[in-house]
Amino acid sequence: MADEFEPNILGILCNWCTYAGADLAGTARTQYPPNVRVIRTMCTGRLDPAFVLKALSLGADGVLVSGCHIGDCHYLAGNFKARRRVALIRKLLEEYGYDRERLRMTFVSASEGALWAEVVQDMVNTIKKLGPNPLKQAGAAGQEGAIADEF
Amino acid sequence: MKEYNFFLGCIAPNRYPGIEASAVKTSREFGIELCDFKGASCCPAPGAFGSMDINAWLALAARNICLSEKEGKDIALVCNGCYKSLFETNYRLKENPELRAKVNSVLANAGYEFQGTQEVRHLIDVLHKDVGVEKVKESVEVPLTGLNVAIHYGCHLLRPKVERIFDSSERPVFFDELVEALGAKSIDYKEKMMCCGAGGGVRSYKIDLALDMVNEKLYNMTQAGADVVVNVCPFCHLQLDRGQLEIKEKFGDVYDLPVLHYNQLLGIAQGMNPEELGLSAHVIDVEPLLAKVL
Amino acid sequence: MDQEKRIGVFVCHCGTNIAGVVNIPEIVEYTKTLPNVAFADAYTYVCSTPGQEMIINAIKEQNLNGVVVAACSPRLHEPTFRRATERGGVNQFLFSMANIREQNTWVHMEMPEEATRKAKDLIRMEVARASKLEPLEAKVVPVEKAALVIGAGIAGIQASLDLAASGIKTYLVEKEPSIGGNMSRLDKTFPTLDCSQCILTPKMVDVERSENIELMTYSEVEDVSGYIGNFDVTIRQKSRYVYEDKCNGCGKCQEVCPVSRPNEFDLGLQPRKAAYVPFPQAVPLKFTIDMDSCIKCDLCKADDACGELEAIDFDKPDEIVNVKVGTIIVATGFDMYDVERKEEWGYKVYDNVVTGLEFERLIGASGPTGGKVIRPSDGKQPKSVGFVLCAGSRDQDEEDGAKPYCSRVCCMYSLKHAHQLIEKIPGCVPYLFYMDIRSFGKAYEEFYYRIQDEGGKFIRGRVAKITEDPITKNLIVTAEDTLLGEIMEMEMDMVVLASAVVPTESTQKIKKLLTLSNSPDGWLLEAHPKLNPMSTTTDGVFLAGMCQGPRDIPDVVAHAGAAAAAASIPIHRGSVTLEPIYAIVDEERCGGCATCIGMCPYGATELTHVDSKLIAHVNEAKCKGCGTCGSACPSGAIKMQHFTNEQIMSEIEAFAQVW
Amino acid sequence: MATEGMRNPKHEQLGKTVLDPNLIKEVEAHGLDKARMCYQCGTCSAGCPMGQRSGLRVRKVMRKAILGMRDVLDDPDLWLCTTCYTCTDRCPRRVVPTDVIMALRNIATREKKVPMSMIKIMGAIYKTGHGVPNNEENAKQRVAVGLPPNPPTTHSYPEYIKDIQTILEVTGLLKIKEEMEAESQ
Repeated sequence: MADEFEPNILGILCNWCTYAGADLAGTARTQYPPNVRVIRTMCTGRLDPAFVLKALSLGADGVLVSGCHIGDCHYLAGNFKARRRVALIRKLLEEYGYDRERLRMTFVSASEGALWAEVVQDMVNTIKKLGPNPLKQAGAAGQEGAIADEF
Repeated sequence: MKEYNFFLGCIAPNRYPGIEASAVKTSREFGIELCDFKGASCCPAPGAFGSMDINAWLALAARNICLSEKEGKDIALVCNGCYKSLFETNYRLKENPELRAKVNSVLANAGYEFQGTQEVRHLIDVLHKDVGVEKVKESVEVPLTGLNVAIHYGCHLLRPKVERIFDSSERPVFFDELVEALGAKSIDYKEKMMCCGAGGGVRSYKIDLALDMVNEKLYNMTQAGADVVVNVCPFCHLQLDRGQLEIKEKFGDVYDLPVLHYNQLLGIAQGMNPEELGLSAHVIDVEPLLAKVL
Repeated sequence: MDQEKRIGVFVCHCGTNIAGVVNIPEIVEYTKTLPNVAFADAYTYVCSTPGQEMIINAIKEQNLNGVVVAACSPRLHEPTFRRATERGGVNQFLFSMANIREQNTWVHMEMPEEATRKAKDLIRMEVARASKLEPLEAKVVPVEKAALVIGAGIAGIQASLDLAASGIKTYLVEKEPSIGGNMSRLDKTFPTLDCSQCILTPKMVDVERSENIELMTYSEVEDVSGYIGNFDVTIRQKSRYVYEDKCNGCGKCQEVCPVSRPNEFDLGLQPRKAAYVPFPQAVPLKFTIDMDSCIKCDLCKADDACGELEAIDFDKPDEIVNVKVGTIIVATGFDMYDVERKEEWGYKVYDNVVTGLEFERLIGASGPTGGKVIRPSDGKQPKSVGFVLCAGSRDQDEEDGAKPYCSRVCCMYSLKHAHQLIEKIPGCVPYLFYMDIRSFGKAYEEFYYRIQDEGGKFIRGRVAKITEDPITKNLIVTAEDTLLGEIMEMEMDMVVLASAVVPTESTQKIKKLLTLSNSPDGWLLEAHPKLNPMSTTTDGVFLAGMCQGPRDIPDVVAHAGAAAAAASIPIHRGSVTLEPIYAIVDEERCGGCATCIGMCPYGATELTHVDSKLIAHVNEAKCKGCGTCGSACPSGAIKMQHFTNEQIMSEIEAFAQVW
Repeated sequence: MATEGMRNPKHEQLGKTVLDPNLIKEVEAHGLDKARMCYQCGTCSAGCPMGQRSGLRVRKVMRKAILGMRDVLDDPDLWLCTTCYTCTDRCPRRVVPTDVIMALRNIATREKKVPMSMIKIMGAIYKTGHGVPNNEENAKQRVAVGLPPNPPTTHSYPEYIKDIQTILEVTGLLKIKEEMEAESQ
């Protein structure tokens, strides 16, 4: 089983809702797969398309962005903007030859620990189906500047 | 012209053909064609069969739906029991992929596969939603003014509410509206939403208790001054009609309350010839009622 | 970059919570190999005093200029470790935290290897982030010496009185014409049987008399902007069509008014005129004209009515009031569940089925029957009354809008109703149909004992259905006495449904304005259900009373007191330190394209002229640091303090280094 | 505590309540994921029309199913439920008591504890495809109302009956019928 593909997924979570929801899954000891590493931002509105492209260019198998439900954003409208950006990036990914499902945005509130565990499980299953990051297969991942990283 | 495969079940075609005949004729008035549903079988009886093996019940019900799927036609029926078997099976197999796979694996042995492409409609629902109370009123030739009707909704039509599409399972009104569209009066009576007692295989397992339930209903109806009982389920119809004879023999109570399926009542209101209503198959004589109305 | 980064990493055992799953020594050794890490160590409880001392000493001994702690969630102990870092002589914003407990060991308990590897990855990411952190100074902002309380039921009243007593100017806004809320509708209160009005009206009068409370009744909060210490609140004072300063509450307008309407205060059981006060002890005792019903016959303006006072003006417009406050308390109370949706009990179908609140009005002295409990159908006094407990509570039927939670007050007020019936109507027998009698409070169980002693009857079974005898209008209540296993069909003269309490509709609007969220049961979400039930995740906004969840009056008063105390702290301190997380525009790079303007819901960004060039500028005070503008800026000209692109990019690079 | 010698062997049975925690799992395997959540409020028993006139107490059936008292499968009252679903619509815990009774009946059927009246209905369907087949007298009635003597069901297209028989065999119901009919001879 050792060689079975274990995806490496980057999580970008908003501090007020999903990050708190993930903590709640912890206090409730809800078990879920260990494939996601989380970066905490104050709001999903902080999502910059470059973050996603950078992660995928360096070999990440998937990116999971998650924040408050629409209408609950601590900063009123950050998640609206993030939702639109994710839709845009997903179109962009297809032009780079990536399956759009490698990037996903979900909405998990501070009281939905169980939902967060389900979201992670579902994302891991999806990425396992898609297989490793195409760059990794072509051995091109990890090169500096694979995608222009200066602004 | 909307075509439906007309699912007959057992008791309508094989005990009260007047229900089948009146359904076909009255629906044609509204541009609904109830076509012959070739090869259909028992729905199978939800109470009896569901009690023995849920999977066999789902598979036999799904077999009937598959036949209609092959012809690409929706199914219309006139019985609450058949409605539970076919509507609920159709609903559950569409909603639950694992259940559908399990049932399809059973059906495969007989060469069928459930697709989930068709709808299952009770004729009373078609009349109320698609045809509408106004159109039904317009189709009346012989207004049934002065007729006190005790409606028996039946259980599987309304419950469990979670899967059903009607307004309420405690105080529904759609059937009352359809009866009053014919000029008759839908009377209120005690325990109106109560079961007729026949379901769940109890009529064949413990007839005395089944009759005791329908006895209470018949008593409540006559107390409220009913001239006729109207239902939308041939099995309730049989329990209410033949039941009165069995009650007289076993308990001595006599009601002589005529029993009509809604299609028959609609047929009378639309001026159908009484011979076409198969009233002679009824245990309780319906002639006195006709005299009152015609 | 400034001088060389020397980061100290402290890995916490957290007893067995972390150490019980991952290999701590292996992690510490790995951490030492990371770039910029000058020191790495582990300890059983880093958040303890000795743990913090370890950090402080390590900073001095190893001459550290950055700290990373790998332990629980930053939402829990980030403040603790920032202070320790500061006490060690390093700027507190050069600290970062790796969440290897809630988001690692606690959720991957059966996978020690993966959890260990994930802990290493998370630490590598935080060290990469720490390497790019810059020193920042916390923003200290003054706090307006005033508070806003939304809702003037007993919760809002108690909170306002406490705030005012501690010398804080308090704006109390109530949408009804009078304060008092649902408590003013009650007759007696359990378990002491105090008359509700007698213990409430003194507090209502205190509110009116308190010079620190500015009371705005028949008013609603329209908009809130700003942040803790500096909330700008817009309040709409709906027009009463009566000048409050001129009206002396004489009530003559009411006498002559020909129009009568069902009085909402009495749940429609008693009429009121178009010119009315909700109830006699209304505070303020000012009349209101219900313009939807008024027929403008001018009788109330005539000499024998308002006459020379000239308090009535049919064209008086609404008024908009703007106030500035430091903190806000939400006390919007509760409504009753629409128990009509449970058709099997026949509410509104059978005349003699009433709700618990309607029973309060019937038995209340100021109620429609002057306190005489009568059957709505024939006005007779009931000799047998059935009480249906858990009417819509502890019920999973979402289709009927029923509520899964226990409403906490119905058992006790049903016992109270039973007592009142026994006392007021000799020979009347109350039957309580219950599943569990929850008499949990002080003197509650003794009260239950007393009611049983006085003759209350208890049937352990939830009522399945109620039918009516059409002639006598008596009700047949059907339930199984599950202790006997027998089906009871009991004829009752009257039935009272102890219906569930539910959140009010108006709370949804307030929730949006204050960016609060709901807990799954629909009540407002508190900061922490056990340790901080009166605060919210929005700094400076607090909750008081039922709006946070069902509770009885003693708990409401305690909760409201706690909210007032919490809300007064920032005000008394006079200032509050805000995290210096806000946007700064790099004027060289900014092309003045104004993309960022559209991004900001707070209007914190604006275009300014800097020597003939159009440059975006961020108003530090208004900016909340969400970062939406930062990542939309096409030329990367906006730097998000403490969440800069470099910091996040370095975390991503560290994340991708699959070692 | 009775001392050792005092116990009469006849009383050996006392205190030997046998509970099978798997019974509720077997019930829930019939697509009823919340059957165990009953909190014994009695709404089902009270509203049950059959309960008014018999010993059927739906709440007691639920209690036995959840505690695992398998003797509920031998209780004749289990077969008195007319499946009117009144209890299901009113249950505050949404455990669908009617389907729990149906599931218990399914388990009883596999243990050959099903009333012969049910087996007879299955027999009719196996032979003709109908639980209530057509007969001479009814065929005349059909003609009188202008319908063909036989409905267009399996009565007119008997070739479909073999599919029904296959399904009954595959699901094991036929075997139960045959064994029970043999035992009852």
